[in-house]
Parts: sequence; C-alpha cells; structure tokens
Amino acid sequence: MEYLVEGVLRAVKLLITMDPYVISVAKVQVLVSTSAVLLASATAVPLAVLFCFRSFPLKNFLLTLINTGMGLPPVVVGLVVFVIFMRRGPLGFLDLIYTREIMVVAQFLLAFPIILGVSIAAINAVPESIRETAYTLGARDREVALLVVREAAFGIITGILAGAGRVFAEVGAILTVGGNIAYDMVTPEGIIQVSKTRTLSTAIPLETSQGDIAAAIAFGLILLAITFILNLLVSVLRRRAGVA
Amino acid sequence: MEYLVEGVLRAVKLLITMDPYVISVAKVQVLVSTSAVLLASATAVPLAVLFCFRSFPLKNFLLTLINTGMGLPPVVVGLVVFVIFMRRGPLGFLDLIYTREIMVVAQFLLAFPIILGVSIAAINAVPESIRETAYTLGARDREVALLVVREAAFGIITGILAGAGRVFAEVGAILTVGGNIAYDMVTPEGIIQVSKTRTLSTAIPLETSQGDIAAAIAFGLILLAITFILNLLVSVLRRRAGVA
Amino acid sequence: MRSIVRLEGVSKRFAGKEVLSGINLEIREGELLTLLGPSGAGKTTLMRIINLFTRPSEGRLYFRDRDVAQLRGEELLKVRRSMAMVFQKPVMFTGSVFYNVAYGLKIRGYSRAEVERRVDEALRLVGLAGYEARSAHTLSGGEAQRVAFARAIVIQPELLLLDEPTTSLDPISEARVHSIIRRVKELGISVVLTTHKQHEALALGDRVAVLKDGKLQQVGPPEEVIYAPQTRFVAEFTGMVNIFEGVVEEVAEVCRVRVGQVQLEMPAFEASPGERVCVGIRPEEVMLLRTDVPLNPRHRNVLEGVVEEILPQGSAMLRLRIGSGGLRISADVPRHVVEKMDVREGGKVLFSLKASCLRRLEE
Amino acid sequence: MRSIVRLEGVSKRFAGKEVLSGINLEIREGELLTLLGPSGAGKTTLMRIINLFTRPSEGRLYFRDRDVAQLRGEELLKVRRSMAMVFQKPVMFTGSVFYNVAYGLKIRGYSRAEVERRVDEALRLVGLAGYEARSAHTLSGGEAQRVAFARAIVIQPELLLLDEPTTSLDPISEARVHSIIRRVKELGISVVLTTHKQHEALALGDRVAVLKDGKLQQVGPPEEVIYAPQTRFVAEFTGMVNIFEGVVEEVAEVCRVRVGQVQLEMPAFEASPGERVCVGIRPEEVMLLRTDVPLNPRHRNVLEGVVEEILPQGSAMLRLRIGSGGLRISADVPRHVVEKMDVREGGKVLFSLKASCLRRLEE
Amino acid sequence: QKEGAAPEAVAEEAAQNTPEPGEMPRLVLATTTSTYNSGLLGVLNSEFQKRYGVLVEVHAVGTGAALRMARDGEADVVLVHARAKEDRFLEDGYGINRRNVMYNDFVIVGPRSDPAGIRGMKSAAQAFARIAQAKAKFLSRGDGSGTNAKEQEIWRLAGITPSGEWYEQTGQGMGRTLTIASEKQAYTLTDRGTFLAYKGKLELEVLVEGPVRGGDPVLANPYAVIAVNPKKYPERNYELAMLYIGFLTSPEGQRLIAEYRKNGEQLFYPDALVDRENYNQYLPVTIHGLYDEEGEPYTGVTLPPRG
Ligand SMILES: Nc1ncnc2c1ncn2[C@@H]1O[C@H](COP(=O)(O)OP(=O)(O)OP(=O)(O)O)[C@@H](O)[C@H]1O
Ligand SMILES: Nc1ncnc2c1ncn2[C@@H]1O[C@H](COP(=O)(O)OP(=O)(O)OP(=O)(O)O)[C@@H](O)[C@H]1O
Ligand SMILES: [Mg+2]
Ligand SMILES: [Mg+2]
Repeated sequence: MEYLVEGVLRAVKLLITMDPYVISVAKVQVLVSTSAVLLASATAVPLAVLFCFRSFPLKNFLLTLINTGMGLPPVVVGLVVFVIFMRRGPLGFLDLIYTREIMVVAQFLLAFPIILGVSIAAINAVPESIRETAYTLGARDREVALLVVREAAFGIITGILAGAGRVFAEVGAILTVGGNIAYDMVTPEGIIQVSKTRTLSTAIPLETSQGDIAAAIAFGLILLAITFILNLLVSVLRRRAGVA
Repeated sequence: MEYLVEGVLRAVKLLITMDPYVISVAKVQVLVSTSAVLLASATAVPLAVLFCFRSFPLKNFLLTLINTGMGLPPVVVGLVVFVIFMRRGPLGFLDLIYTREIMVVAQFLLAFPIILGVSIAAINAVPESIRETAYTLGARDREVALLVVREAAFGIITGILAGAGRVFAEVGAILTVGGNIAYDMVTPEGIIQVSKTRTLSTAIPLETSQGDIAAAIAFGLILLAITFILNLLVSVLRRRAGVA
Repeated sequence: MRSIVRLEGVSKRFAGKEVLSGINLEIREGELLTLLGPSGAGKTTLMRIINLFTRPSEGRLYFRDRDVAQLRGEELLKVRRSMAMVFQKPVMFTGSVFYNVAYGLKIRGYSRAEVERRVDEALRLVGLAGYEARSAHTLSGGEAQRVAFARAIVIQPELLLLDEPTTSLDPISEARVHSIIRRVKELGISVVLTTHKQHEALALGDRVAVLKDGKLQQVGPPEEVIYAPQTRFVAEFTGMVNIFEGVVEEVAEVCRVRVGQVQLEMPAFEASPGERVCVGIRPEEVMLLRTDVPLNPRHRNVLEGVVEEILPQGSAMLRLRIGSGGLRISADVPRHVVEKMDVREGGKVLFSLKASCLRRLEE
Repeated sequence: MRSIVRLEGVSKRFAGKEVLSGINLEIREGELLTLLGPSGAGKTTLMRIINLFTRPSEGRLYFRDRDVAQLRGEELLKVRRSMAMVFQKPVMFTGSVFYNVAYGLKIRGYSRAEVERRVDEALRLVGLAGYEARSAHTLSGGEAQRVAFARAIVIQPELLLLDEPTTSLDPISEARVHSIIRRVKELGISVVLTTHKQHEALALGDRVAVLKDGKLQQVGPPEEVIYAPQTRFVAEFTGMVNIFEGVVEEVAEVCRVRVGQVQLEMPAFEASPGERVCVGIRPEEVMLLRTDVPLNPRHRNVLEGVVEEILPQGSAMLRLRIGSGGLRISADVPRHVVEKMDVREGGKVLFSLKASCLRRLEE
Repeated sequence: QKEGAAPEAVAEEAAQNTPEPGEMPRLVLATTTSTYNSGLLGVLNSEFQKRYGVLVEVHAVGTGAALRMARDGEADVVLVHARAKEDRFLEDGYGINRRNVMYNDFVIVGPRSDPAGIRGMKSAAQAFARIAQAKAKFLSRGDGSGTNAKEQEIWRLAGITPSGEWYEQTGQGMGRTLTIASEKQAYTLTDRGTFLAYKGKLELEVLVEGPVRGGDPVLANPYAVIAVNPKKYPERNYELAMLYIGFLTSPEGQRLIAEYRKNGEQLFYPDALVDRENYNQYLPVTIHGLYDEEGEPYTGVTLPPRG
C-alpha cells in the first residue's frame, strides 16, 4: 500500500514541478498516440461506412476478421512491423526503425481494428431511412456518409476512445519498434534525460524493472490523467456539437 | 522477412505436432482470459443497462470516467493489483499472488471498462419504444433489461470482443501479477515444460527477449488463431440466435 | 355493467404543462370505448395512465374497484398483466414473428406447448397463420400492426388498450383490423381504442369519449355525440361545419337567436335574452329548397344565398358554400340533386336551416 | 402542357417478383397527380423510380424529355437535385430543426445568409416559423411531417414527390398539410402524391392514377375515376360496393343483364348476349322509393327487398344492407330519410337501381 | 539568476542549449538490462557525450535480444555477459574486437529461513544440489539470459537436471524474478548488482557469495563489449563503435566504472586494463562526420594520460 500512496505523491510532485524528463516523455506519448488514433480514425471511420453500405461476399467473414484484429497482440504487431522495417527487411531502406514515425505506424495498426469494429456496430444501428432521406435531398455519397457518421457519432466516438485507450496504454508494440530510447543530455544545468522514443507507457515497465514501483505507479497515474483530459475534451466537444 | 516466414512455419508445426508446452500455455491463456471476459461481461452489461435506464447527477462525468478506464495502462493495473495482494499488502493473507485467479482479477479490470463503454453506446441506440412495449406486455425490469440487451446484441458483442481482444493480447498486467511461471516435468517422453501462469501473450515477450523473433511471431499467430476461432464461434452463435 | 377501470379526477402535468385535467371516465366490462381527439389531445397519455405506465399527477385510478394509482413492484405488475396495450407505432422485437407473439407468454412462464398453441391461435385470429418463422423486421406496416395485435391478445388480457391502431393503414387493412377488433370484443375482452378519425370512433365504439386539450368534452353513444354535441369542439370535430355566434332574442317555446342579419328559430334552451350563444347545424341538415314550387310553410329559417363554391365531398355528395346575409353556410347535397336543380357557382339558391336540427353549443 | 416526367413501359422486379409492370404515366408541368392504391400496390416503388432511387427493370424514364433511367454519378445527381421527395415515415436528422431544413441547401453550397433566408421562408410556409432552434427529435409527429415538408420545399424542386404525407395525421393536421400542398402548387411546383385514401386522392388531385398490384388501373380526372371506373378494382376502391356478376341477355339501345333472379337494364355497352360481365352501382345511387304513393314509371330496375342491417355510414348517412332476389345490395341513405320513411331492420323496402348509374366493369 | 527561474523555463532553456539529439552523431548500443538499470551506463554515456559529442542510444533488452539486434544490423556495438553466446556471435562473423570491460559476480539468494540449509556454502554446485534434494522452491529466469546461462552451467556442474514443480521458470528479467522469489520465498541465482538495487524491497538474503566477496569463482560475471563487424554491415558506424570500446576500456572509462556506487555499494569491477606499460589502446584515427569542439573535423582522439 505504501507504494500506492508514494506513487500518488510522486505523480503530484512530478506534475507540479513540471519535471522536464516527464514532460519530454509525455510529449512523445501524446504526439505518437494521438497521431496514431487520428490516422486510424481518419481511415477506419470511412471504411466502416463503406463496409455498412456495401454488400459483398464474405462480409460476415470479414467482420469476424476485423473483430479478431481487435485482439492483435501488440508485441506481435510490433515484431511484424519491426521485421518489415528493419535494416534487412523489405522496407529497411526507409530507415524508420526506432523513430517516432514507426511507432505511429505500429499503434495505428492496433487502433485501427477497434475503431473500425466499434464504428461498424454504431453505423449499423443508424436506420437506413436516414441515408435515403439525405439522398432524396440531393446529397452526394460523401455527404451521405458524413451525415451517417454524425448520426452514429456517440458510438463512433466511443470506438475512437477505446482505440485511444488501447494505444495510450499499450507497451508491446512501441517498445519493439521504438526501442524506448531516451538520451542523457549534457547541458549547462547538468545532465537531463530527454525522450526520443520513450513514452509514459514504456517508461512504466522500465521503472518497474529498475525496482521503482512507486515511480511506475506515478507514471501510470500521469498517463491516466492525460487520457482523462483527452476524454473530457472529447465529451465537451461532443456536447458542444450537439451530436450525442 | 525470413522471420515472418519462419514464424508462420513454426506456428504451423507447433500446432500440427500439438506441442505439449504450447498447449499448456494456450490452455492457461484461454482459461484466464475467457474467465476474465465472462466475468467482466456478466457485470458490465447489466451495469450498462442500469446506466442507460437511470438518470442521475454527474452521469456525463461518469461516462467520461468509464471511457478513461478503457485506457487503463495494463502494467499499472498489474502493479496496483500486485501491491494489494502481495505478501506484505493488505490482502496478502489470501495468498493469491502468482496464481491464475489473480490473473483473472487483473484482466477483469482491463476488460470491464471497454465492455461497459461500448455496451452503453450500443444500448443507447436501442429505441425507448422497445422497452415500453415489453413493459406493456407485462415484463419485469429484469426481463426488459434482457430484451434490450438482445436488441443491442450486435454492439454489445462487439464490445465484448473488443474486451476479449484486449485481455487476450495483453501482457503487462498478467505478467506482473501472474509471474509468467512455467516448470519442467520429467515424463517418460523426456522433459516437457508445463505452464503454471504462463500464457501465450506473456510467452511472446519472453521469446523476444531471447532474441527468437520467429518463435515470438509463431506464438503470436497461435494466439491470433485462438482469438479468431473464438470470434468465429461468436459470429456463428450470433447468427444462430438470429439477434444480429 | 361492472366497471373494469374508473378514473376519478385524473390530471397529468409534464414539466408544469397540464396535459390531462380532471378526467372522470369509466370503462365498463365488455364494452368498446373509443377515445376520439385530435393530435396532442392527451389520448396516448390517458392510455398510458390506464396501463399504469405513467402516474397521474392527481386523481384516482381504480382497476376493478381497487385504487391502483400508486401501486409499485409486483402488485403493479399483477394489475398491468391483466391489460395489454398496442402502441400507436408498434415496434417489432428483433427476431421471428413467433418470438414476438410468444414474448408475453414466455415471461409469464407458460409451458412450451401452451405457448405454441396460443401463439398459433392468436396468429390465426389476426390472419397471419403460418408467419411464425418470418423475421419480424421484414413485415410490411400492416402485417407488423397485426403481429402487435396478436402479441397483445395472446396473453388474454381483460382490457385491451389500442392506441390509434389504424392510423397508418389503407382502407382495406383498416377494415381487416376493425373486424379483428370486433372478434376480440366477442372474446369478452374490454377494449379502449383511441383514434382521430371520427368515422372510426363512431363505427366501432359502444361509447365515444371526445378528448380535447386534456379535457373530456363528452362521453356517450355515437349517435348522441354526433347529433347532440354539447360543445363547439365536439361539433366541429364530428363535422358540424356550420357554427355561428349569435345573441338570444327570445326564449319561449322556441328560442330565437340573431346571427348576423338573420334571425334563427330553434328548439328551446335555457338562456336569457341578450346572452351570447353559439349555435350549429350539420351541413347535410341544410336543405336546398326548390324555387319552382311554392314554399312549404312548414319550413323554418328559410334563407336565400349565393353559391360561392362547389367542392366534391366524398364521392356522392357535393359541398356547397353559400353566402347569405353575412353568413357562410356549407350544405352537403347529393350530386344528383345538385345536377337536377342545376345549381352552379355564382347562382342563387333557397335553403332552410331546419329548426329542429339547430343546436346550441357550449364553447 | 409539357410533361416533366414520363414513364414508358416501366417494370420493376424484386427477386423475381414483379412489383410494377408496364407503367405508362406522364406527370405534367404544374399539375398535382395523386397516385391512389392499397398497401403493397407499388406506390412507393414508383416514387422511388421517379426519384432515380431505384432503377426500373425495364422501360424508359424521361425527365423533361431526356431518358434518365440509366444515368449515374453527377449526371444523375443533377436530375435528382431538381426533385425532392418526402418519405412515408419521415425521419429527422439528429440536430435542430434549422439543421434539418438547411441540409439540402448546405450541400448545394448556398451562402449562410441565403440558407437562413430560405429556411425561414420554408418554415413560415409550413407554419413553423420560430422553430429553428428546437431539437428535431422532440417534435410531435405532425410537426416532424411539416419539417420534412419544409426540408423538401426549401430546395425549390421542380417536382415534389410526397409519399403518403397525411397517412398518420389527424383530420386537423391533414387539412393543414393539404393547404400547404396547395400553396406549394401555387409556387408552380409539380407534385406527385401517393395515398390510400380515396377522399384525399379525389380532393387534391388534378388527375388521379389508380394503382393495383403494380399495374395502372385508370388515370384521369377525379370525377371520371369515381363515376366512370373502368375496372372492378377501381370501382371497389372508390367505394362502389354493389358489384355483381351477370350474363348479358340483350344488347340494343340499352343492355339487359341477368344477375341472380333479377334482370337489370343499363346503358348500352359492347358485348354479345351470353357473355359474362361485371356490373356495379354506387351505394348512394341506390334510391329508396316511397310505398305510400304510386310508383313513378320513370324508375327502372325497381326491386323489393328486406333490410337486413342498418349501419352508420359517416355521420349523416346510414347504410342499409338489403337482400333482394338473391342479391345483397347496399344503399346509402340520409339518416333523415330513413327516419321519415320509418325503415327498420327486418322491414321491407322498395328501391331502384337507376339504369343510368349502372356501369359495366372490367375484371 | 538560474536559481529563481521557473522549472519550465529551465527545461526550455535546457532544450535550447542542447543540440537536438538528431543533430549529433549517434551510436547504437544494444545491451543487457542490468548495465542500464543500475544507472552505470548513464554515467559512462554522459561522459562519452561530453567528451566526443556523440549520443549513445541505449537499447536495454537483455543479452539474447541484444545479440539478435546486432546480428540484424540494428546496433553498432553490444555490451553483454554470456560468454558462450558471445563466442558464437564472434564465430559467425557478426562481432569483432571483443574486449572484457568489467565484472561483478552472481550470488545465490533465498529466504532468511533457508529451508535447504545452504547458508555460507563455498560451492555453488553443492548448494544447488542441496536445494534440489530438499525440493525447496527455486526460481530460474528461464529466459536464455546471461544469468540463466550461468545457472544452467552450475546445474551441469552439480550433475542435476532440475525439473518438477519446485523448480519454476519466470521467463522474465532479474528484477521481476527477484520480486517473485521474494514473494514465494524461493531461492534464485542473481547478479549482485540487481540484487543490491532491489534489496530494500526484498525479503531475501545472500546465502552463497560470489568471487567479489571471496566466494566460488564459478559465480564470476564478466561483461564484454563487442563491435559489429563492418564487413557484415558497412552502414553501421564501426568507427564510433571502436571509439566507444576505446573509451570504456580506457583508464578514464575504467575509473568511472570503479567509482560508480549505488546505495553506497560498488556494483562493477573494471577488468580491461592490462598491466603492460606499453600496451596501446586501439582507437580509430579518423572518424567520418565527427567534429571537434572548435567545429573542425575530428581527426583523432587523445586520451588523457593514465592516472
Ligand atoms: N413525456 C412527456 N413530456 C412532456 N410532454 C409530453 C410528454 N408526453 C406527452 N406530452 C405532451 O402531452 C400532450 C398530449 O400528448 P399525447 O401523446 O397524449 O397526445 P395524443 O392525443 O396521443 O396525440 P397524437 O394523436 O399525436 O398521438 C402533447 O402536447 C405532448 O407534447
Ligand atoms: N426492396 C424490396 N425488395 C423486395 N420487395 C420489395 C422491395 N420494395 C418493395 N417490395 C415489394 O413491392 C411491393 C410494393 O411495395 P411498395 O412499398 O411500393 O408498396 P406501396 O404501394 O408503397 O405500399 P404501402 O401503402 O404499404 O406503402 C410490396 O409487395 C413489397 O413487399
Ligand atoms: Mg398518441
Ligand atoms: Mg409505400
């Protein structure tokens, strides 16, 4: 229990003092994970619309595949991405391994099936008559899709938040492709640690393996705080937009 | 790329030969993760119904908290559970640490918010008239709740699958509280490794840390295959039940 | 006849707005009561109160002489289970027709065999035998309506509440539903049916209750409501288009009321001279008089007027709008009469507002 | 008049089932065409074809003399954008009334000011000025219907397609919608309106097209459809309840047809003796004859019968079901006539089927 | 004036004064976790950076994975401790110029109650044999790490193939394995460094000492640094790798290792210096892309004189 109490205190202190290391780690986390979620949303939501509007053979099977994708093991995703982008891999010439860009790619793969799956469920629940009404009013396919997304907003946003939850908390994939790298920078003020590919989520197991459970818990709390603020933001925006 | 090819071949071989180690590891995985998902579903779905049917102060705020919960970092969940159940912790006397039971508890905590959040979105989309019709036909609250769940089945099942996806692929929590423990058994056929608290998902980073990327990918594929079969099962049952 | 449901002084407010006020109404055993009123009158709200769905803000609700307005839990359930309601826009549960119809029985714990027997019976009653396995979402509107019926009837309620059951049906389907309702009544089930269609209320109801703005205007047998409307609204809503405001000039064996430049003679009613009153006559009670024969002195309230407009009214009648002495009077006249008398727009006509048909209306 | 839409031999099959067959129909500029038919006749399908929503399986569809049946993409959009359709059960988009009404304008890229001006105008037209900020999901059924109207009108279509716009409305709301439709017509917009209500089709339509089982039965002005139904179905659907099958006995200046034990005289038609034909007469054209005065020799087809049943028909009329010579004949008679002649159930009556009103009907 | 500055301002300034990590030459080091987790690498690498303006990117992944990375050409240099694997790595031609850097030792730890009674035993193999005999709980890392390899070696020496439920494998790093051992009150083999780092949180004691405290020489734990063979991966920065090896094995590097303390304890013992006065430390003469403090191209390295 002392660990918990100490973890909370440590989290508060790190936040109040704006610890530069924590800030740099948090910055990478937010940068990478929000990019991944935004990219995944931007692709998965339109695909969900397409999926629901078109009928094609093996649709049910494809849905099962998508749902299976919600259970992609992050480490495996990380490894596969790694193997493809590593120096000797087919895309090794891009020299992306151990960069933030490749972390975005890996997390994108994790967020994508969740956002897709939940969005499909949400869009499925929008009555077809909404779509038809839009068409009779002269809407183009694109405009109809937008409208349906608006109607399914509550469910889709839940899907995006679930996807965000997954990637913000995820370790396996970004650890593998990103390497959890931080530099000790020698500065006039002394040595400070700066994150290159270290995130709050990957910093947690590192602290644990160094035996600093309280620090791990503190980092976890900070991560949760960030997730919470993002959620709060979304909920406010959602109410402001009046969609759900 | 050879890693990928080798990983696939290795996975096929392990499956065909019914490798006893892999089977024992997979058994623990299925046992622990399905227990967690079932428990989480059994609690989250009724709570989602309650949440949607009742109105109370701070409902929106609570929803934001639930959505935040979808982003609980597994390692932190693992640590917190560990700290509570460890020898010197408040519930240490239960002697549950490094058992399958405690792994279920940790994964339950991870699956719960996702299933809850997505179920809420799904139930929200069921028209109120369904509920009222059931009441006029003389249904009790419990029966009405069941009916609404049935109507929202597509979305709720998606939520459960997302929850299942998370816990089947998750490493941080079960590694921390379960310990990834296996032991060697001497049998007439030779020494075989048997899992105690090792799962496919926790075996993956182990293989990676040994530098055996192909093995890690093979384990990941087997894990995915299991997830896929579960998904297929659900989709067949769902169609059989005619709910979605 | 014993009453099955009795409302005493029932009022309902939603967010301060009074939706029902002071309703006193009795539903008698075995009767079919129609609740006639325009949109927003409070029909659905009243049905929901009877079904113990909505709690009245004031007043008492008796079910078989027991005050049930404040029941809760299992007690409430028991009472509700002796009623069934079909909503204005019935929704189908996802699943087969069988699933839908069997629902009420299953939750009552009937045996599988009994459920099947009763579902079969109910589907037969609504003319959908053999539809058991169909997915309910693929039904047409009319079929869904009938499944909703079967779903309600199958539990053999003592009281069946039907909220605008024919509103969106074509005449053929409507006739079918009417005959189903009559059969249900023959089973001894009491029925309350809301409608905004005057003809339906009158054709089906043993008694008609007219509701407007949450207030009961009149309750009585159909003929009474049509031919003795008590209020201006009931008169208007049942098609009495000629309604005038006037001043009482004489109260004796007959009353005389001045309306515009015209004095009308009508059956006596309680009033004092100089009082402002509202009087009305149905358009089909306005009689065109022949001008080629001498006027029969029996005719009262004979007026001359100019035909301003001729509109089709139904298929057999024409409605003449006649301007006369500052009044605008509508007269429904059979087509062949109009043709025979060679009445045209702009032409002059002689007509009579039969004294015995003129009625005084409350506001 | 120029035609705005023309269908030539349009058929539509769904999964092998023919839902529309060989439809030839023209919608003229500025006219209001009503499409009358029972549930399942194919009314909605026809509307969807006109709106380029559903592709006909066969036949041609001209919009302003251009074959548009196979258009795609932007071309199709351009044509569709000159029409607007209001569905049978309009759905509101989540959002404000303004959002709903403005939708069609926004996707057409109108300026904010123009959108606001037009939305205001449209809401005024449907009598919902000031409703802009209301959440569309909180509207009553009638209000939602009118918002759907405004949403369609606001884009100033050349052709407005209304699918059963008044089906679920009470008479007062229905009258309001009718007057809105008339105002829309005054704006020069052509309108096609489907309905299953005979009175609506006749009251609103410049022309009426009767549809049954996917086939056009008759197209023409309302009076023609009522008084000269060509087919048995049109006759039945427009309320001609007396339809008999008989055998032609004589074809001369008049025709004589034997129906049961009775020989009926009727206007001449082309047929040969011995042919089986179908004849009908509207119930209000059956005339009760007084028995206390001598029979006027003008009367043809005078029959005696027994009143089996008296039912209210609307509010002013009663329907007598009369059994006579093996036939069952319905007669709609004003209430006061019935009272005056003291007709009762079980009593005998004398009546005439006016020869000029008897019509031959195709099957 | 730095004193009163707001923390964020300090952070910002630090960020400004510091060359962006991207601009500095980069050396990728794959290593076992103990070197990183103990904090030693932080000290060594900052000094290296200060001196040469080279950033060291540390991948602390464990010996097996570190060698895997190097084999895949994802690292310039490795710092590991598993002799057999190192040899295979060299023999396969992936590594070159292996140098011993330092050593510490392994110890056998276990519960205070010591159910197998091994406290103070001089032979690790005998201690293991006694544990096996008592079927007392023993935790193995079972992850193919250097520690795990050493443990296997000792079992071999004891002539025992451990199996059964008393002998559990965690498949995890040293820290977690120690935590589990403490929770389960089991024996385990650990490197001294990690044990010292975790000591406060553990209910375990050192029962059998390693060579640092005069125990069984079998328990020695030598760390070696190996450059990736530029023949295999010409694109890897061999020159920087050799610069790093040179630094670690230089008197300066060795001094830093010897002086490093955690919780007051010395964790590593330098092992690279040779007694011969004239032994010349290998260092690259020119290093591409490296500039000295004046911004002039860097052409050589002068190490401070010994002492
Ligand atoms: N839950 C509610 N909250 C607020 N107002 C309500 C509610 N339910 C009904 N009302 C209002 O009460 C009035 C009566 O509604 P009700 O649905 O009973 O009318 P109705 O006679 O059934 O009309 P319709 O023929 O349109 O169905 C309406 O003005 C309606 O807006
Ligand atoms: N997409 C479809 N697939 C199969 N059958 C269809 C489809 N759409 C319509 N039908 C069938 O075509 C027939 C005509 O349908 P339509 O909706 O056009 O009738 P309607 O005249 O509009 O009836 P209503 O008055 O009930 O709205 C019906 O039998 C219907 O079941
Ligand atoms: Mg209602
Ligand atoms: Mg239709």
